[in-house]
Amino acid sequence: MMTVQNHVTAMVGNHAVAYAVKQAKPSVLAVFPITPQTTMLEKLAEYIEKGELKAELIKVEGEHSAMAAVYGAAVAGARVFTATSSQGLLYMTEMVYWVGGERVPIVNAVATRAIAEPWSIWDDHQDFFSKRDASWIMMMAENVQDAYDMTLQAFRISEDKRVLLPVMMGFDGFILTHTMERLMVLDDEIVDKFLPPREFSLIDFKDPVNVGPIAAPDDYMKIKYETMKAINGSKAVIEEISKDYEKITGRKQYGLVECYMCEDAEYVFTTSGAWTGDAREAVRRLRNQGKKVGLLKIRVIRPFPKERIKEVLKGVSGVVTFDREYSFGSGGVLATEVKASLYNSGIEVMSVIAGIGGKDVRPSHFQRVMEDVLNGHKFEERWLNE
Amino acid sequence: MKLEIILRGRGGMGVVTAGEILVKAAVIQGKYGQSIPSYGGERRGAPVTSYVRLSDEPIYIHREVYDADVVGVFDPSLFKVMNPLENLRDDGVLVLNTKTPVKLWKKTFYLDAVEIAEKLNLIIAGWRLVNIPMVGAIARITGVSLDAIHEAVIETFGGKLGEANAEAAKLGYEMVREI
Amino acid sequence: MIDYPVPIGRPKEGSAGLTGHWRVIKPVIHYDKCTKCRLCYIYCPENTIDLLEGFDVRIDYDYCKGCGVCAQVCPAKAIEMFPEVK
Amino acid sequence: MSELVPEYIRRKKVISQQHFFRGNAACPGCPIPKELELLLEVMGKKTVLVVPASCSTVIMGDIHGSPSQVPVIHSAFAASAAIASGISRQLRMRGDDAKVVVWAGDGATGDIGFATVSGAAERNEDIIYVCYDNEAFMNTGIQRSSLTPFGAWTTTTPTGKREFKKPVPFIMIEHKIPYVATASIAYPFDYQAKLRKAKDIQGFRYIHLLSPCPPGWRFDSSLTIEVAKVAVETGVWPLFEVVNGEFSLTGLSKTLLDKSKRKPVEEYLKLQGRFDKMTKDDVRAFQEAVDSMWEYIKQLVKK
Repeated sequence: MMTVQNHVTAMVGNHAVAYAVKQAKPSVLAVFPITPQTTMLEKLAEYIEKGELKAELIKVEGEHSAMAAVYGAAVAGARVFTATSSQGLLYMTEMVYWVGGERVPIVNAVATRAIAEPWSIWDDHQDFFSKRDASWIMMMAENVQDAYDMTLQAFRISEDKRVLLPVMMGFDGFILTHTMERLMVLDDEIVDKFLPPREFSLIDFKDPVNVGPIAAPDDYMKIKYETMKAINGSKAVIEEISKDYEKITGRKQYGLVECYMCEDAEYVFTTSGAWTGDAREAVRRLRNQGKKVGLLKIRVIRPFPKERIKEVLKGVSGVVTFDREYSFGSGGVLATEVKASLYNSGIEVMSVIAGIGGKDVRPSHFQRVMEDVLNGHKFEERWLNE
Repeated sequence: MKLEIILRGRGGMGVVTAGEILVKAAVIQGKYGQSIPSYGGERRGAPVTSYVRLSDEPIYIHREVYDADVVGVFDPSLFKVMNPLENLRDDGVLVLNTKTPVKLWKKTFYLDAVEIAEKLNLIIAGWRLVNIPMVGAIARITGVSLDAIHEAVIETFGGKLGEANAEAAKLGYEMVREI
Repeated sequence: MIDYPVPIGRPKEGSAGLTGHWRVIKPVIHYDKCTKCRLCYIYCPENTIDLLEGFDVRIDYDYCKGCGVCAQVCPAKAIEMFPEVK
Repeated sequence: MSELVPEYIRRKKVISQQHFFRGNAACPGCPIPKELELLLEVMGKKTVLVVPASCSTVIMGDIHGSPSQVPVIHSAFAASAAIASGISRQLRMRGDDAKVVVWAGDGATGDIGFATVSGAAERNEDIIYVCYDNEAFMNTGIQRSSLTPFGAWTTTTPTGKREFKKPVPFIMIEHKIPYVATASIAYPFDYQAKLRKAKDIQGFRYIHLLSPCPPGWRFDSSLTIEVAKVAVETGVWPLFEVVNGEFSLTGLSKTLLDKSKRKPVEEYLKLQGRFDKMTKDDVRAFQEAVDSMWEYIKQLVKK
């Protein structure tokens, strides 16, 4: 084992992400405050005012402009960062698609939160998953450490010449943004090596180009075909960067998915986000009772790791997906996509919808659902709303 | 060690900060910690809760504490508006900030954190800052080292305020008594 | 050169093709009446009038869309509009 | 056709330079290419244009070629002032003294993008914002905007607009930005002088340029310059600039404070088919609105 140069501290999620951003040395940030992201913005403003981060922080008048401003800066060659949540993410939606279409490297941290109406400031994943078709790479953090690690990896992935796509990092509102946990942070020099300065600009006065003009139908579809290839190709890059990061931290990283106690499992939970930890706890307790259960954490939502899912779930009898968002008129998003990934495999997929709008979910909820399944109570879709 | 703690007070008392200092202290001691504030549209004066986990092993769970080993009540008047002892285990410990000690649980500890705050002039906008003396008291009961608390407090507040609060933690640590 | 996976346009005369084909009426300069005031050059909305040495002007018929502004602004009435015969 | 050009003319060398290439997709008689030509002549090659959804989106060409010889960053309808803010900040970070110019229509400026423009102005972003005002959503086929004048026909005001034009240049003055000016394509040297001044100032600079649209305003394409000129002569479109809060009229408008010097608005209205349906009362109301604007201008001049 190589000597690892990092040190242990404790931070809340918002500050851990802000710290990673500081270490990534972006030159332009544009952020508009929204609960529960706000304390991250405040921390970033503090870093800049104290001179710890040399960057322009554009205090825009709304999220649409936040994404627009970082787009402009990214086009001009800046490493950029923005962050939002819920209504803010919806408000910037036009620009989310815009930057995805233009394939500009941008990192957007989304403190996941339910969407109005009715008003809710609490956590679910409806906002984050609503952006799944915008040609962004999308990752979900499990804990504060993950949010820190992912933020640094996100910049690398986004700017990789083989990828060139914006990256959205989701981390659960309040549950991670405001939770303080033990955190290993890397030394600045290590981060500098992992993340060299960005070299790429679309503004060159010797080669003036027209960025994002009209494309006729043939051109347009060709561009989208290339984007499809790039985002699918990014799976390998994400795994590669994850391995690289593992080397500098000495901590196990999981590129696209993580399987926890899957080996001989008969039934497996599938989750994404902070409640993966609660599911982990449930699996531990069930294993202690001799039950053959496991957990599949989907770390990367886009590109959806269908091949890996099929591979790691080979041999299990069934999967219980937990969705914290819902595609109304269809079903839980993970459930639908896991089902599609397992097409023709004979593995049964059961869908649980829970935690919507911050509704309480504890390890015991996971436990109870799994016990029901093991007792033969199968279902297609079940809402934990009692 | 695997401890689950609930801290209860009112918005503006520094309940969340108290939880975070316990976590920082645990990490300084090489352990794991987690502080989850109750989240909502909190307002100054309204009841606030902070959940804390301290452990020798990584903490996976990201939920509130339902079965606490320790409950810290920062303001005795909370008993008039809620049951602060909800979710405290039968063999759990109550730590109470009060001038008039009453045995409200099998294991009840108390200290006069207001007096400590006044003594050290830890008063902001009319509020006596009772949170750090409470941290000291809870550290004593849970076995978190006073040195680690000292370091965490200095790191959090810095400067003169850090020194005063470190002293407050020490006094809380020393003055807490079982009824 | 900027190397980028999403196509980006580069500067080009005639980005919309030979726009002279759009023309239905054509401006013709009567050089005998031209006073070299250059108003047509200044006002031509499409920038299709070239300024030549000696301050003469010349219409670039490849791109002139035949709007008629030049004839309208010419104080000497030296530019006449003729229907295109095609 | 070449026989119409005498041999000695045919042989002569070109001494002028194209700053914005001909043969672009603008309608015949559309002043936008000329307005950009004049702008780029002043601004030079180290300029970035930010163009929101508008006629200019089409004029800027496609992925196979653009008339612009400086970088163009296309923008969503409401985003241009924000995109320009981002570009400007990064140029500052990389120590580049290039200029960022937003080239936006009236809809992107006064309607959907209004909050964005106002936000960038309040932050005093280092950008030049030019609104080329053709007084309606022309690219989508002539729908009214908040900058369409009273009485004007559009496809969404088939009997004439009942509301008055939003006074965006005056609203921008209230933002207390370092530079605000109006211009008209009929007065290219006045327009270029203002661009030159704006170029040398730091902060948010706003230029509002009246840009007649032959199909949208219903006049013959040969009359673009005439219409833009009469707009100034009748006082409908005052030429002014405000440098660090100091207001002054420019060009012909300097002489128009006295109402008797201004041509009646009918002369402007009758040139354009879009005002055909106006009644006598409407024309009177239009005239009164112009006169009251000039009363307001009088106060600004006195300050």
